[in-house]
Amino acid sequence: MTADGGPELIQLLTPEGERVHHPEYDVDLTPDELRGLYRDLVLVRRVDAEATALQRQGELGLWAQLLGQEAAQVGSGRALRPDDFAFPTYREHGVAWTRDVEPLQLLGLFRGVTNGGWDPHERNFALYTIVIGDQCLHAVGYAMGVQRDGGEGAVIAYFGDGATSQGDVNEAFVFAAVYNAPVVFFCQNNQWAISEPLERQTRIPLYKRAAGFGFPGVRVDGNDVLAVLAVTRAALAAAREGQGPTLVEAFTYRMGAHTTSDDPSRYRVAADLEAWKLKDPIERLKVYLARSGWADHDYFAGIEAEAETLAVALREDCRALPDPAPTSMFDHVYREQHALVDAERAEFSAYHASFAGGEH
Amino acid sequence: MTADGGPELIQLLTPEGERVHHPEYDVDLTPDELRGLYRDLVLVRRVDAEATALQRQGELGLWAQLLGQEAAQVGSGRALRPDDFAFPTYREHGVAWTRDVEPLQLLGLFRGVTNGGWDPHERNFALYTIVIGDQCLHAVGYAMGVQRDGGEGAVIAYFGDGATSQGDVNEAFVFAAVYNAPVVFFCQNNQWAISEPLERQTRIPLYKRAAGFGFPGVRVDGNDVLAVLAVTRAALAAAREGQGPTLVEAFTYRMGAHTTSDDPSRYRVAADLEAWKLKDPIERLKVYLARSGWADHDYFAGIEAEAETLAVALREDCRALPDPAPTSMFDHVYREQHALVDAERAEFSAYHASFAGGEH
Amino acid sequence: MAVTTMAKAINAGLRKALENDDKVLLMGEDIGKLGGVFRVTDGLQKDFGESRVIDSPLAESGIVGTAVGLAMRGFRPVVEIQFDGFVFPAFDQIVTQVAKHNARSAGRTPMPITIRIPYGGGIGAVEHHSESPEAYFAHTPGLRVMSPSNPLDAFVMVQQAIACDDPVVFFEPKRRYWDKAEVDLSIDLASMPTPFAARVVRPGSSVTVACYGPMVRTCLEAATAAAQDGVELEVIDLRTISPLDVDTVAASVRRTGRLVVVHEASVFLGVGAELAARITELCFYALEAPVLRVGGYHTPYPPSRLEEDYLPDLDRVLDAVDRAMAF
Amino acid sequence: MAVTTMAKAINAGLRKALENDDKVLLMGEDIGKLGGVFRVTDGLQKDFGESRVIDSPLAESGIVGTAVGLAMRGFRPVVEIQFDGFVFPAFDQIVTQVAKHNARSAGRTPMPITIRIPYGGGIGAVEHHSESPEAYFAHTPGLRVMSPSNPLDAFVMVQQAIACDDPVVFFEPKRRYWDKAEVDLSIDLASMPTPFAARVVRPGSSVTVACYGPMVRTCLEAATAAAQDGVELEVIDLRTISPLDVDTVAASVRRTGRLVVVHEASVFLGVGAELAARITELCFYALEAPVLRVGGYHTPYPPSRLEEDYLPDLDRVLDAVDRAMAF
Ligand SMILES: Cc1ncc(C[n+]2csc(CCOP(=O)(O)OP(=O)(O)O)c2C)c(N)n1
Ligand SMILES: Cc1ncc(C[n+]2csc(CCOP(=O)(O)OP(=O)(O)O)c2C)c(N)n1
Ligand SMILES: [Mg+2]
Ligand SMILES: [Mg+2]
Repeated sequence: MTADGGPELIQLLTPEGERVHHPEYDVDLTPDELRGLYRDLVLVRRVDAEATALQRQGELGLWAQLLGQEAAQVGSGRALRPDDFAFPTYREHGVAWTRDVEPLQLLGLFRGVTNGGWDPHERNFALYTIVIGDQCLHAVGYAMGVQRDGGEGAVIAYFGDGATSQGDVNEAFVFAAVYNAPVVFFCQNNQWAISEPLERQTRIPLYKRAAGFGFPGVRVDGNDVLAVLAVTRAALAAAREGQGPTLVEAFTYRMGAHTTSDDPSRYRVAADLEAWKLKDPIERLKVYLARSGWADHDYFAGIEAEAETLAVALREDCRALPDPAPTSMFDHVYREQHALVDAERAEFSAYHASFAGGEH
Repeated sequence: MTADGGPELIQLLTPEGERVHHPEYDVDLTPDELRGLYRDLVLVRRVDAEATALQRQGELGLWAQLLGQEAAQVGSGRALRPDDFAFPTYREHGVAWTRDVEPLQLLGLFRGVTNGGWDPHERNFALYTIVIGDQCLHAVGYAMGVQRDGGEGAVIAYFGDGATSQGDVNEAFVFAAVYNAPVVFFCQNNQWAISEPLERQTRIPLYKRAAGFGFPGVRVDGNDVLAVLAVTRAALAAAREGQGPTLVEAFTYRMGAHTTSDDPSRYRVAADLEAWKLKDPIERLKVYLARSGWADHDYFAGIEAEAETLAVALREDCRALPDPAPTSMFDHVYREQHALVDAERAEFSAYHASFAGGEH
Repeated sequence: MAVTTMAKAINAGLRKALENDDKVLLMGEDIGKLGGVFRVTDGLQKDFGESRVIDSPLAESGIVGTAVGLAMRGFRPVVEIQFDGFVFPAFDQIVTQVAKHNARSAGRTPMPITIRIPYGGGIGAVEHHSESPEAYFAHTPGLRVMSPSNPLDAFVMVQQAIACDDPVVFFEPKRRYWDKAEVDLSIDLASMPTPFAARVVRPGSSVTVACYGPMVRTCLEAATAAAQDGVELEVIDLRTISPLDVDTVAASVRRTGRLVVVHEASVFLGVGAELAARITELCFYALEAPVLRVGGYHTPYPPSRLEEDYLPDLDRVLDAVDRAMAF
Repeated sequence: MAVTTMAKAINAGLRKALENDDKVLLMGEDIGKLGGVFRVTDGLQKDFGESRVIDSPLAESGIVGTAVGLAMRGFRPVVEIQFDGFVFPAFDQIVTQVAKHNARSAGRTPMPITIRIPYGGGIGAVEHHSESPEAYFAHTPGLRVMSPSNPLDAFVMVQQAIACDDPVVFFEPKRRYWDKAEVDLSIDLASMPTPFAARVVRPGSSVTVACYGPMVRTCLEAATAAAQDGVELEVIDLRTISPLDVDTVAASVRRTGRLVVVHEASVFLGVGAELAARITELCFYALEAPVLRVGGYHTPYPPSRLEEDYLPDLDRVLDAVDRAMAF
């Protein structure tokens, strides 16, 4: 498989920051909107870097970095309308940003103070899903619900290249095709599933999987925020118009480790990373903005400063995140009365009270 | 989806018994071989009819008829070499026949005297698999084993149109493609999964699924034993030669009920059945043999007589099938000593001895 | 008041649920035109349409996984797993998502999903069609597990399961689908007892026998037989396995001093193990014999010609009763 | 004799198995170059090649399902499930095929498959990385379930599991991967005791404490603490959960009259339930208190900041011991 994504790769902004055109896809953005995307990319990368640092400092148990995937996430996230609904994996911090989920809310799960962190309905952004592939079926089911209650929105399911091997993801393709569900399958092909290269999951480009199920698949340059925006917008529009599912393969690269517990030096060569650095999603937009005269040094400096402020606040807020009350683990196991859980909660409280009472 | 299989349908013998030619696929069979196939088809259909009758008479708890799928099964089964290995569903009685599995051995499972019935290694024919799709992964694993121990054979996995929706079947496609395993995925698309028409499983022809995983898929007239033989031979040869998996969609029709407990009148119209009767797999070969002067009335009568003898013997042998010894249920749970099973077997025997002893 | 089979009673319960709440959806394999392989959904697609009574692709994980998404969108999916042995492809979605989502979301995304599973043996079926996997689900926090034993309970409990805001795995004793009883279809749900309480279905003073689903009838028959020998069995229909109503059982055991637990599932780590452990803890001084268990053996479900040897029956229940009395 | 961690001991055991039987294969996610997320397979692909140490696609059902086919072809697959919470997509293949195939084929197609699963909590991980699903597998006839508690047992038992002609679900207590002990890598397997027998790891007369895997160390620490108050705990490492060596536990309980069972898994229908039921039946007159159980609560595994509150620890074990003594 071609490392450069091959001729089928949809691109609107080259790695060199050159605006190119594509017969099928285009976006017409104002300088303001372009600066907005640039701001998103920079702030999201900064949040990611800060979270990584917080993990190193022991404030988080783990962090899954998005480094390198900012354009795939911001571009697709910004293509969403308010009433669209997104189903993320555990790495969609950039999409969360576009759904106005507070960066701090993303940290709770990784700090170990919650298994969730935000209200999915408030942001139309489901909780992170750690078990690979499960959320793709949830997205299709949600989309089937939209078909039934006359909703306007479309649904987008995020998953990785490794996830495409899971039965659930392929069943999601089957259900979406059969019911013509308004869902976009957004696969971030970052070339790796922890230590396994793409070749361990497929021998042909992933976007072609869709044809086998009877719906369109496209491969977009995942480091080109404009192309991702254009392609995802089109796919969402098609879903809303009753044309059913589309698979979008965002061809990108995991610049960092799989998570903060991972050590990529054991399984991949530095050269690849270097090659991909030249395709950095932020750099190319910066060059384009500068060349076009839509942003100058002061503007860029301003964004850097904003990012720094954001990071500082995040760091402090994270440190201030309180541990949950021990008895909270019993709180939402069931919504209705459950004798066993009630009894265990009571025992638990009595047992801990006994320490307070100095009995032990 | 076109009811006639569409232009992509590979055919060598028309429903009218006319021998036609195909640019890619052909078979060159002697009259003897052609008569052999005819005999297979007739005997297999007769065995199936007898088993259905035995169920009606209460000798079997259930029977899954193959009526209408004889050519798909005999054609693919006769394409196998001795050292090839086949993984069936619960309906592959015709394939079993080509692997020299005694018809009687097929009845045990449906009579409830065993959950298996034959030695998979003796016949290179795995046990029937009832849980939809599971066997496709077994086939791929077996093929991975062949790759590792330098075996010569290829592997064939049988499954239905409904099974293509199962995660396991799609995972089998992934593993087979990634490891380039010597396996043929043989899907008998008989248009129905119990009461659900093909449209509930896919919106495009099933053979196209393969392209999504990066290997070839072909659609063959499943009622044309010559075409099925030719196509399956080619796919098996490709597998043996290291070209990896192929998906063969045998386009056919379930002429009978799903099983003897099913009532198709609740969900499908008689007209379809009538239309498919005109494409009967046996009739077309009979016409071809007769027209070509390779078989006459006496020959056909001889086969009918042989079929009748086979059926009579099967009926008697079935009635004579003994129930297993009650304690046999403890025999093969584990191969090595297991305290709990030993204790339960002892209790069981003591308990039943107590009745013999008239204690109760 | 009409005499109906359990299968028809569940059908009527599903119909009421579909009528009373337009967020209720049915999904499964062959539940539409065919009405399910046991006809439990007979006529429902015709009356409520294909968008509410949905024939699904042949994929159990897909059925349950899409039900999770439908629940997130505000629906109340009732999914049918065609047979007990076919629930396992959906196991991940059930234990990882259905069971945990309410807790994970701190109550923001409830999972009011009902998973209907015809279960148990005794119908002479082929492999995978006679299993009793209830313990797997009862061991899973976040799920509720119910199993009715008679047509009236089936009619009421299936509606209660659907109305419950927690996910319920609803085990239907398939061998009892054809059992008949009077069922008042106009009954007011609110007037019915909670499904989470066990019920003493036959009072007795000698030995307590706890059971559920298909074994209730078997144990009642055993009680009738025992009565002839002057042994009075108190038969308790647990009705729900999670939560397990231990108090009702304990109250009985405090009087009888003896308990026998009966189910079709393998004894090892079956529901009887949990009941034995809890009752022994609650009634330690009242017990005159250890809690005895009657159930399936530690073997796969055998070929149907042997199922009568595998399944608990009247004699095996009485044998355990004798052993309990002999202590 | 070398001091090794449990992780390295298992690695050495796998290496020996690969050396001694060329039918042994390893398959799983990231077990190749990476050596697994816990480095348990470190260096094995380099030394035995990609065709024997196989990085698989990301699909657990695929991993186990292909292992079934490999076993049919005469191989002895050892598959790794990356974490406890990720075994469920493979549940159907495990309970429907791996567990039943030998019986279905009347012994003609053995399933000598080992399924390695790092399990349990205590490492501050995110959701799905700290679960204890052993009871699901122990309830399944046809499977054997083991869990070593120390480096030497891990080294020996993983080889015994692979050599076993029955399928074994091998639960590795991940929080103990870094525990160190002397392990004689040249030890002769034949000279080692069967893995299916429990072991008294500390003799005592007051209360019997049965445990396995990660809880053995916890219980031994509790025993040390109890000894200071003159309470002598007899700690039994069950080592294998199916089959369960009840005789060793019963022999102990006949002396102590009291039993506490400890595991991380939820108590409800956990292994403790089965042990309590059996021991009560075997030692009814010897028991001076009901069997008490210490384990996880009936909740999903909580966020890691709460795991110390969820997991059994020295104090909870001692509390149960006190309660048992108070009877
Ligand atoms: C069912 C399941 N199996 C294994 C894992 C462990 N795991 C976590 S992330 C990961 C790799 C995922 O790769 P990919 O889908 O490409 O997503 P990426 O991490 O690259 O974004 C694995 C194997 C899991 N979370 N769930
Ligand atoms: C996992 C699973 N789910 C459901 C069933 C029940 N069932 C048995 S056959 C069948 C339909 C299979 O259709 P198809 O794959 O087309 O094969 P066919 O019966 O038409 O040959 C179903 C749903 C099953 N056996 N296994
Ligand atoms: Mg990836
Ligand atoms: Mg079919």
